[in-house]
Amino acid sequence: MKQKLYASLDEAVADIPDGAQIMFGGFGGAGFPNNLIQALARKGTKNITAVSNNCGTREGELGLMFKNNQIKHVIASFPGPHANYFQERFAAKEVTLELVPQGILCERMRAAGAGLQGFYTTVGVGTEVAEGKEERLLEGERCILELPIHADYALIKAQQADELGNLTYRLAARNFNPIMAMAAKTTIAEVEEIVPVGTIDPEHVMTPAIFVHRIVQAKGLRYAG
Amino acid sequence: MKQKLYASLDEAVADIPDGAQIMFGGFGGAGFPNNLIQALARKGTKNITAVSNNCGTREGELGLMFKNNQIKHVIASFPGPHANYFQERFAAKEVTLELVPQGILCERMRAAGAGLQGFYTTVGVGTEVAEGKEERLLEGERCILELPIHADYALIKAQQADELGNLTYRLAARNFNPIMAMAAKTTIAEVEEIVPVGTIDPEHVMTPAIFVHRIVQAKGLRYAG
Amino acid sequence: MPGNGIHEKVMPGNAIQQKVMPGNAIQQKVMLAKPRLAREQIAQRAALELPDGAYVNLGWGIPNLIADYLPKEITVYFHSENGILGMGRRAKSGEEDFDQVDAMKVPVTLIPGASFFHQADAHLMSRGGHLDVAVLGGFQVSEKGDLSNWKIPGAKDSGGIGGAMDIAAGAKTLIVCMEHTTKDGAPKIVKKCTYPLTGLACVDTIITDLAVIDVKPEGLILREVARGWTAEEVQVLTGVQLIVRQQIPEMSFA
Amino acid sequence: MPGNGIHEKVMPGNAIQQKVMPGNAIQQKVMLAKPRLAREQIAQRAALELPDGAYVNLGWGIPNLIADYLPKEITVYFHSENGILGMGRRAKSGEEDFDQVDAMKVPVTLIPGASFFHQADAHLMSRGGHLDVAVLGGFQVSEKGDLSNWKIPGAKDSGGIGGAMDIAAGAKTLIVCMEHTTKDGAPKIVKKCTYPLTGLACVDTIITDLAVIDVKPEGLILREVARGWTAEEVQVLTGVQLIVRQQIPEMSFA
Repeated sequence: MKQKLYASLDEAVADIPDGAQIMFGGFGGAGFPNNLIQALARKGTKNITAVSNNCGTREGELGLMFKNNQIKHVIASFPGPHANYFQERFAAKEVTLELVPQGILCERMRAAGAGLQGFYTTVGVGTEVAEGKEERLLEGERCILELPIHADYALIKAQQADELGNLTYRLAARNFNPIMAMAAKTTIAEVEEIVPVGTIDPEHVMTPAIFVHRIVQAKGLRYAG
Repeated sequence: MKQKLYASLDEAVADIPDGAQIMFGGFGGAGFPNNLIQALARKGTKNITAVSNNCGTREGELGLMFKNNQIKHVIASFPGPHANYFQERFAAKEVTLELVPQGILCERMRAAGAGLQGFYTTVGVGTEVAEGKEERLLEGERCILELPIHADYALIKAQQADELGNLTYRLAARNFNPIMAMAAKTTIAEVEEIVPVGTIDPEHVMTPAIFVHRIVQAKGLRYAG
Repeated sequence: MPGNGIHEKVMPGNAIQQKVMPGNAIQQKVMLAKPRLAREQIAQRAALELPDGAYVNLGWGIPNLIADYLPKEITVYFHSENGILGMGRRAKSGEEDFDQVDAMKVPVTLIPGASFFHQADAHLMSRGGHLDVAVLGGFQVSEKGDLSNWKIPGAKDSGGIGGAMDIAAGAKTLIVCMEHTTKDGAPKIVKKCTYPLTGLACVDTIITDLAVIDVKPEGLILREVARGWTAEEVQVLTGVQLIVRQQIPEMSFA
Repeated sequence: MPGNGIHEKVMPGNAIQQKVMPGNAIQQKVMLAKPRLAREQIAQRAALELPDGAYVNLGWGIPNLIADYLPKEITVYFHSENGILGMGRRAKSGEEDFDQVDAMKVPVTLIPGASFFHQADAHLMSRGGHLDVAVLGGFQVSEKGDLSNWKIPGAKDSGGIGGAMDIAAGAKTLIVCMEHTTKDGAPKIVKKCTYPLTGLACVDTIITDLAVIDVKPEGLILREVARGWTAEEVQVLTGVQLIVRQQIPEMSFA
């Protein structure tokens, strides 16, 4: 049977090619796959399209990816007040940005995970977000069509994993991680702790193993902003 | 502050008017709000549009509603092999049916709960389910447009509730209940047990209190098929 | 292989309406009298299609028997559309918990590492391409891999779709297990489905009481035949021309 | 009330481009020098709008101060778009857990009965009409209740939307807390927003350092004015004609 457990962070990201579309979990400093991000920096994958709520906090989180110029395009909701490496590259037009309302970012990723081909929403109608999008009336409301966001990889952070890939998240470090796990072709989870199969109560599994393809334990950087 | 706790099943359903659109949780005998259904039978609400996976098991579950001729239209996925009261009324054209693929039933309810106005799916393309629905190509695939299913009330079954309305479900009795809780204007939960606020671990709440409007303890009928 | 003499025996398009084909009525009668595999054997053969570690959904009917025939050396994670991943065997008498049932309402056990989730997430797994294999029952499969499995034309009751359409739309590999013909002898593998459809071009492999057949862009490829049957005999009971690329081996069960 | 002499003082449509209005420049100068409410007082006033038992989301800026001013006798359940319902006060030094932060990255406590969930469910709550009240900051609000609050025109950085558009689309009641004018004295309550929009016709109530104003189908209704201010004076600093239906009471804080 295919083993999901990886011995090192570097092995877990070793096959991520240039040009990959990658989702990165985390919000507000919590639940970022900081150790996988560092491994991806070591690997040096270029021309990444990143999907992430923010664009890093100084050198922390995605900041390192922008500092190293590994990202060419980012789909984000709130680049953030301390995303200086991103903002520099953005001002220099070295990186392009698609700005998406936060809930719609979640729903577009969820649509990809759920095998839905698009959805209508009132969110963003009449705003810059609606530019270039189909608009129509549905249920008496002006709506725009939003399309799924897929990814080749999702790098996520969880608290516990069993060896099958069942995950739990701690407190508000859950945030985007379970959604991205569902949306990517290959989901790579860095976790605080690996527990024996059967340890996590089946009722309390937060991401079922079916969505998780690689697991690596990382005791390093928990917060990196 | 508005009290969510109701003293009796009858009080919990007392205001449900004729013609209401009502979701009923449950699947495969598990997680049915059997006691609320009995209260609704006593109340005698008529001309209900029901949204439910199945159409009852003999007199059990929704069977009672069909036996009493309280339902005029049902949106369901799998009426079921023992839905004899439904099948009789259906054959007599006393009740109409919209048959929906099970996952699409979930998604249409979720769309209502999530404030989305519709979505595209490949599910059902080229089948009877697609009749009368808009079809288009998206992401290279033939898709049909599915619209949200709203409800005035959801009758659901949970294991534990605290007095604020946080819910847990037991094993596979979860099924449709959390989705319906999100989709209805008024969600009424019958529960096995009411526990003090703070008893349910915040990480293990399965339906957050914001989706639950009425709670009633019911020690009666757990399985009714 | 085209040109191997099988062509002439192909049943024309709509086999349902003309249950007994004039051209080969005698031959067909003989075929219908021959012993076929039992439902359990179809399930047993289908079990071999499940890769180790696969996430698998089993539908109603024959597919539901597959779990009993899994090779011991592999682990498969069974998915149930009511919100279970990692179902084990059926519960024995006395250990049933009616809050822990499969999609057929049967109390089941769990294997270690199982999980529960709500029904929207369960179908998300089916529809979103997360299941490695799904096995459904079938009334008809067309040569393009269209599936009909939820409603018999003319039936008076409502029918019921359940999770089949989501699974048909999303599973990475869809296997259909069914009898090769109806009780009346009409082929269930047909040019074009005449029963209400479940999904278009969704079936990858058909396992019947006579054969294993793969649905490929170039057509239906006969992979195995049941013991005591020849490719030519299977063709007689099939509504579509089968592609025979090699000496066809006997259906294996281990 | 129309015809009460306020009409003449209405600022024309695009107040941003002509910051000082020729007609009432002197009057405006006087107004701009008068003391106004502090940000904390705007928050304190807004706190009174929250009903007991309400599910509430507080945005960045002034709204984030509201939690400190809740009347003691009411309980409000604060929602955070990163997946918390039932946030309590900010964590004190030493009790911070950086996995338990609000949408502003500030470590918070929980109240009993809190819950965690993933971010899609968090925004589902906002967008799906489950929040009773949301309070956002604003750059501009139009007379139709359009809101601009996420990007300053001409800014070189990327801007950021966050959860505001989902909230604007879905909250049952949307309150905007902001200063009544820009630092340059231009009205932030305008005929038509000139800043990038967050949502159309979404604002229900505007609470500023000068007034409480309700957005109704018939127009902007002045409900309260800050101590020391008259309806006429507030009108001078407002880019839209306000409807004054009664003797306007002073803004209350308890």
